[in-house]
Amino acid sequence: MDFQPDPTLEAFRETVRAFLRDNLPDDLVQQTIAMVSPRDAIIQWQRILTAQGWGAPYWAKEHGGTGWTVEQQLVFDEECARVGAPTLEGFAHKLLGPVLNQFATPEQWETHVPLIMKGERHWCQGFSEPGSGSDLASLRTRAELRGDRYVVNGQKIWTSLAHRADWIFLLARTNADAKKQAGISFLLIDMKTPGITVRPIISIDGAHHLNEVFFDEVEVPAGNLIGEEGAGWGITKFLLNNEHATTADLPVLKAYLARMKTLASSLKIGNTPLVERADFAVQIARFEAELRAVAMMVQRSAAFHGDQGHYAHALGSMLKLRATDLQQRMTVFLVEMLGDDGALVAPDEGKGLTSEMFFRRAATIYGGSNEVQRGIVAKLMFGF
Amino acid sequence: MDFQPDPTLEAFRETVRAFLRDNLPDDLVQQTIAMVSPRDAIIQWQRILTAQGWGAPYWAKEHGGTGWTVEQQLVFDEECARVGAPTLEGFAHKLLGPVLNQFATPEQWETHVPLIMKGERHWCQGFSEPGSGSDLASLRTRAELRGDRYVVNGQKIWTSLAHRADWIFLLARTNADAKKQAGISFLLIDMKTPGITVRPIISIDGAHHLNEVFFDEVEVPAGNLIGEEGAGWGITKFLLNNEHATTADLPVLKAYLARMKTLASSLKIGNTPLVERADFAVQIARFEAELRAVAMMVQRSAAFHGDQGHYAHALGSMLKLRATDLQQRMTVFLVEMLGDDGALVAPDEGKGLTSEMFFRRAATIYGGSNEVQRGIVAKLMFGF
Amino acid sequence: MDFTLTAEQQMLSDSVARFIQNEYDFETRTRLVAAGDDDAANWRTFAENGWLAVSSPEELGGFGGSPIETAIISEQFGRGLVIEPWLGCAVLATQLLLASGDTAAQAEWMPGLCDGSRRLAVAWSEKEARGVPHVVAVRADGDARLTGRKTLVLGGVGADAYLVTARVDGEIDARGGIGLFLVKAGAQGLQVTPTPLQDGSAVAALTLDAVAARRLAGDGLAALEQALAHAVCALCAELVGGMERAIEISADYLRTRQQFGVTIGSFQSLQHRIADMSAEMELARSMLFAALASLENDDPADRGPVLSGAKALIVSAARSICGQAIQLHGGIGMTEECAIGHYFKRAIVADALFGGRTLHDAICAEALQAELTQAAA
Amino acid sequence: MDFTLTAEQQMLSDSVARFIQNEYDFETRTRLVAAGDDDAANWRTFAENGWLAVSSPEELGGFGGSPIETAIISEQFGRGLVIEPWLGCAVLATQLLLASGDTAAQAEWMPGLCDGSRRLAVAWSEKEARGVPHVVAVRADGDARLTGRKTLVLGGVGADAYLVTARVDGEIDARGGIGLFLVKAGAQGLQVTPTPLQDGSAVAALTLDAVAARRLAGDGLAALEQALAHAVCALCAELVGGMERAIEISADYLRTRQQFGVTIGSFQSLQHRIADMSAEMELARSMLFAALASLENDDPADRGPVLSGAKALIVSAARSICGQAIQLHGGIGMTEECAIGHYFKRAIVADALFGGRTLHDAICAEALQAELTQAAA
Repeated sequence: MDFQPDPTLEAFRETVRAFLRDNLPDDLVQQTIAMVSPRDAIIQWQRILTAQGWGAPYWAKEHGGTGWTVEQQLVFDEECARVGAPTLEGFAHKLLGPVLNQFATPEQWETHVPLIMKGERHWCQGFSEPGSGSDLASLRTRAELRGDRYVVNGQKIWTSLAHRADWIFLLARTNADAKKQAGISFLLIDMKTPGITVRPIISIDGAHHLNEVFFDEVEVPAGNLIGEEGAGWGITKFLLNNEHATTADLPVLKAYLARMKTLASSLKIGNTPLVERADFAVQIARFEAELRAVAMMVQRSAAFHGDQGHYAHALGSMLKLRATDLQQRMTVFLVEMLGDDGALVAPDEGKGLTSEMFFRRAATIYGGSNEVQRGIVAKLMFGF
Repeated sequence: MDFQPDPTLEAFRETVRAFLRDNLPDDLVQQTIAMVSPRDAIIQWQRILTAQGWGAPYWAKEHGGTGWTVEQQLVFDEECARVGAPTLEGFAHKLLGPVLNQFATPEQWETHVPLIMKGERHWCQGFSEPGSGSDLASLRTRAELRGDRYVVNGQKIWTSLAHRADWIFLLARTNADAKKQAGISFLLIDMKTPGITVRPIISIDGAHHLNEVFFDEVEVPAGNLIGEEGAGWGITKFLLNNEHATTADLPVLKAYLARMKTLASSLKIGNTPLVERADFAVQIARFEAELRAVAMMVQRSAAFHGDQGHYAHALGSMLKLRATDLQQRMTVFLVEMLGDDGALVAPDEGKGLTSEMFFRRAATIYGGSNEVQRGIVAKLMFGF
Repeated sequence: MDFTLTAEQQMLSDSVARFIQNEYDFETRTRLVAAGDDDAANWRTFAENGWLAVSSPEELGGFGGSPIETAIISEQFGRGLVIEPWLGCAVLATQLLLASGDTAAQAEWMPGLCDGSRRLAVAWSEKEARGVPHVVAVRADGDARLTGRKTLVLGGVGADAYLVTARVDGEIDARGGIGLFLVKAGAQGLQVTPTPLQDGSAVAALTLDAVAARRLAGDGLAALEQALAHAVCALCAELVGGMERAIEISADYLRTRQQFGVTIGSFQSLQHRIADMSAEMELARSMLFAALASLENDDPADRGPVLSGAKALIVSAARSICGQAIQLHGGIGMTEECAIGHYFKRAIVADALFGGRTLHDAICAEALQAELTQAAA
Repeated sequence: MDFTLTAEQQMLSDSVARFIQNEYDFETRTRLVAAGDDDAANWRTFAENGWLAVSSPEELGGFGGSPIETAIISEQFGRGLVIEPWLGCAVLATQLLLASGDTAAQAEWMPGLCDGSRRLAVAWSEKEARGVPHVVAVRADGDARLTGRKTLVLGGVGADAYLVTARVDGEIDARGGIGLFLVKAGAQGLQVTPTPLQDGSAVAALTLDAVAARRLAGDGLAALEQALAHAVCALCAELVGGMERAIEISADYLRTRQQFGVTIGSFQSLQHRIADMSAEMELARSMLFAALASLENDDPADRGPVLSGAKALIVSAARSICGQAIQLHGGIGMTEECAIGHYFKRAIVADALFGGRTLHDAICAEALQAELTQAAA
């Protein structure tokens, strides 16, 4: 164990900074903190990254990735967030990508990955269903093999960005007789296939991120099955296990803190900036301290990358518990800092912060609700 | 609904104050905040109260009590606590007394109550057993009727003040065949009866409040049974239902706040009294505000006195949840305020506060643990 | 003290509850919000039922009720998430007019306020006030012409006139030198900009450029503080109603939603959660009673920290409880079409009204410091 | 950064863990506490295993380890609730002697500290210091004679000498004018009063009446701040070990204790509780790592708020977790003979050592204010 700064990592940070300075077009820089960038911006930015050889910053070299260490990936994300670079297409890079790298046939890989690297194929994730939230394994969407095609019927819900996705990866039941988890398979489907209907869900921040997706006799080539029939549950566990360091959203938490500091200097009561009041300063300072701990917890969790052991897995769940709680408390306080503007849909200051705050209520629900995470921790750590 | 101050209540407060001024001997005034007074002080004080006609301040006139309203009782408690009057023998006055008034035969009542009024019979409560904490109904102490006597065998635990009690009221199983709650009876036993052994339990504040009590072939006259055989569970529910406004310990909470204010003025960092620092002042002010809410919740709960309806009962449980949590947070902060002295067994300042703080950890365990209370609230309010 | 509603109070509570149930269900409310304005018909109903006059003195056309009657109505409105400007017009503006002691203005305006034919709104907040009523940058010149900007004017859209605080003297945060002025809607130099709130209601920002105004008699700041005390209690009552309803809705959901083959209400962790939420709500309700008692009984000088403590505790409880209510709903709780999220929105907005939690904590702390300094002296 | 213990670190950790398991079980510890003193044999064991010299430089007889090695030992000691004055003597006093830069004193004392034959203790705290090292009322006159009172001297019972901060100039809370002095045990005018702590360990209060002392070279306050930084990290490591062990003990209890016919570990609300406790503990451990990283890498001027933030967060976590651990045990957790309450006691005492949570929050807030003021300038 040591906590020496890694000079190669600091050098890497400089490389990323220099790259961003030279290659991030001004018109791509976004002002909002955490929201997903517009599709065009994502495509343009993906092309720039790919041209640099950084088209897959989270993957191993053997899969066409940069081969960066997890620490390097965190530095990359942090520096990108700091200057407001567009987001990457996260479903492809962080969720589906690792699945394809691990489970896809060479043909499947060749079909999808190059398009991801060009930024031309955007994805969404079809897991949740109206009756299957925390109890994901109870899902009921069916995929029936008829000849060389699966015919999919059913409904997905809370499908983020389905309305702008080209393809969906989803879980469907291919064997109605098998026990819950055993009959589930992992399929890739072109969203333009006849029989797919996307219906928007407006969330409490007033925006359209979420959707219902209906499948009515949707025909899918059998070659779009990833892994074996019935292997979907194992693939899903692999995928969700990669997710925790991401759900911490560390770069976003850091952006929240930076925003608090800016607001503390610029906003006033009468002539007094908020920061000069001990009551505001102590609250921001506490967030700063807690964030420092969460950041270190992210590093610790990331250092387990690939380890599927109990402790590594539980630590990911614990990180999710603490980081999402912090996200919610920080955004509520940010809105509180805005004063009168915090009540407004279109404030003079702090535009986007209330949306951000409302949206973060979902952080303790998605990616396995925090109640589910507590159950996982109790089971993995203590056998309950 | 109205919140007008009640002039008769304020007049009553003046009466109590005047009485305390004239009748509380200086040598009975105690300095500690909440601890039970020495036995001698209790006896002496009880005699003074009885001489005044205030020997049973919580009971109806028909039972020899003062017939005070619940509001008057709260005023009486508050004024006594404010000047450091000795505690009453709470088991007799608040728990057993109402049971005797409701369920005892005239002979039983005549046997015990006059001695309570003289201060000469002190009680303890034998409910908990080693295997029966939250699951009280699983108790195993047996009372077997042999002729005109019950023979009691078994063990009680967490028996507060058993080492100085004259008698014990306890629950024992009189019918091994009946279902859990149905076979339980309520017995009064003289602690001098052969076969009773009291063994001290030292609690984490280093003090001896608690005991184990062992019963080995203890013979108890059958006339010491309260109510019918098997009626013990109903009596217990009646008794516990009276307990919540007491577990809030409002006078003690008020004493904590007063102590915080004193310490905030007297303790310093360098030359600066703590109260001049916004960081200390805001924490005390928050406690003061929360205490104001709890005090009103006590009044609301007290106003339901006698009502055995769902909401009244649930409100008592909710009060217990909030008041005990506040007791713990206030005492931890009091110790924090002491600085270096907070670490010491025998501090220069704040003697008794650390004991108080350690002792308060039990507040969320006794009287039905807070987990049990949450279950009660969920069941009574929502049918879960 | 008596915690039981009198027969009249019970009738009042029942009649408002009936209105919410029959004429203000969540779908109806959603349509009102989408239309971007409150409903004139509803305001007429409020007036016809006497709700707008409930806590005004009888000699001015009211029913002579106390803040308790206002709280009873507010609590039910909180359960229904009513977006009409009850708080801004019927409570804050009416109480300010009454507190001002300007009998001419009262004679002119009170009948219309009580019968719902006219509305007054209060323009007191500013960007840098953040809940402190004596932080006032808007200036009044010697001819009572006002210049500056006011924010978060509750009920400010469609009001017939505005009660405006303006500085006649002193620095931005001086306690002295503040007057209360009446500005007619449509006055030259007055610009009223509707600014929708997160919770679906509409308030206004006012830009004033040498707007002609009439100064009201009396101490403007003292009158405003008195009116704000009433408004804080009404808002707290509204939030208590909102929390209570959010808990009821969540309990219903726990009873029906199935996961893992059982209703999720059978999970102990969720049972205990909703029990804790209920306990927190009942503590908040107790705090509301303490605030009402203080409003009725205490000197204005003494009740400041009581009301600040109530505002801080009740808004914090509302944010916490309504946030957890979303969590108990899972994904569906995150949607605009589900009622539960809107209770959370109202709790968030409530923090911004009349000063946030941090300010009110600070007011309590300063009062404590003053008390102990005085005791030591 | 590397979170994996090296082979040497693993051996060190294992050897301390073995000592706790074999020679320091809870019953043994209880006997030590009852005897009212720590065990000289244990101190010899610490010395023989090299633990007392682990983070001292090799040229002074140490093993040249970093604060990480100190933290590894502290964590295991925290699991075992060790009452020997490890923190006061082996960490705080040794680091203060090293930081002082007084090579003569180092040459005289380091060998004895490393081989356990002698002990130094640090007398820096005073009634009105409350964790602020530059609040010093004890005075040194021109002949280096010290007068005043020091509190909470960790390892002060049985120490061979004391490192004492005293004021040579200035007001009680002036940053300048503080010297570091060496006072021999038994010196005339020195009164050492053992003062037992809540957690069973024994510290001392020192009363000094014109006690002869030798002033050490160097900036006494800077050296003390450096040593306190080490001590805070060691205390934090100890608390992380304590929390971890308290959670393990609680989990064992949940697995065995029966109520309602089942083990209480089958209740979801308790499962979720212990999961939350674990998450809070792992966050505290992460914070410890951040503190150690800052101690290793940052300028003394920069690490103040990092260490203060760590002290505040980790002590708060320890109080919360160990308090809940008592709750999970029910009545038995309230007894002196059950180990679990003693973890809570240590967490309570830990808040009083080196300044409480409120002070450290304030230090962080002041640093933030300085940072933002500087950025604005």
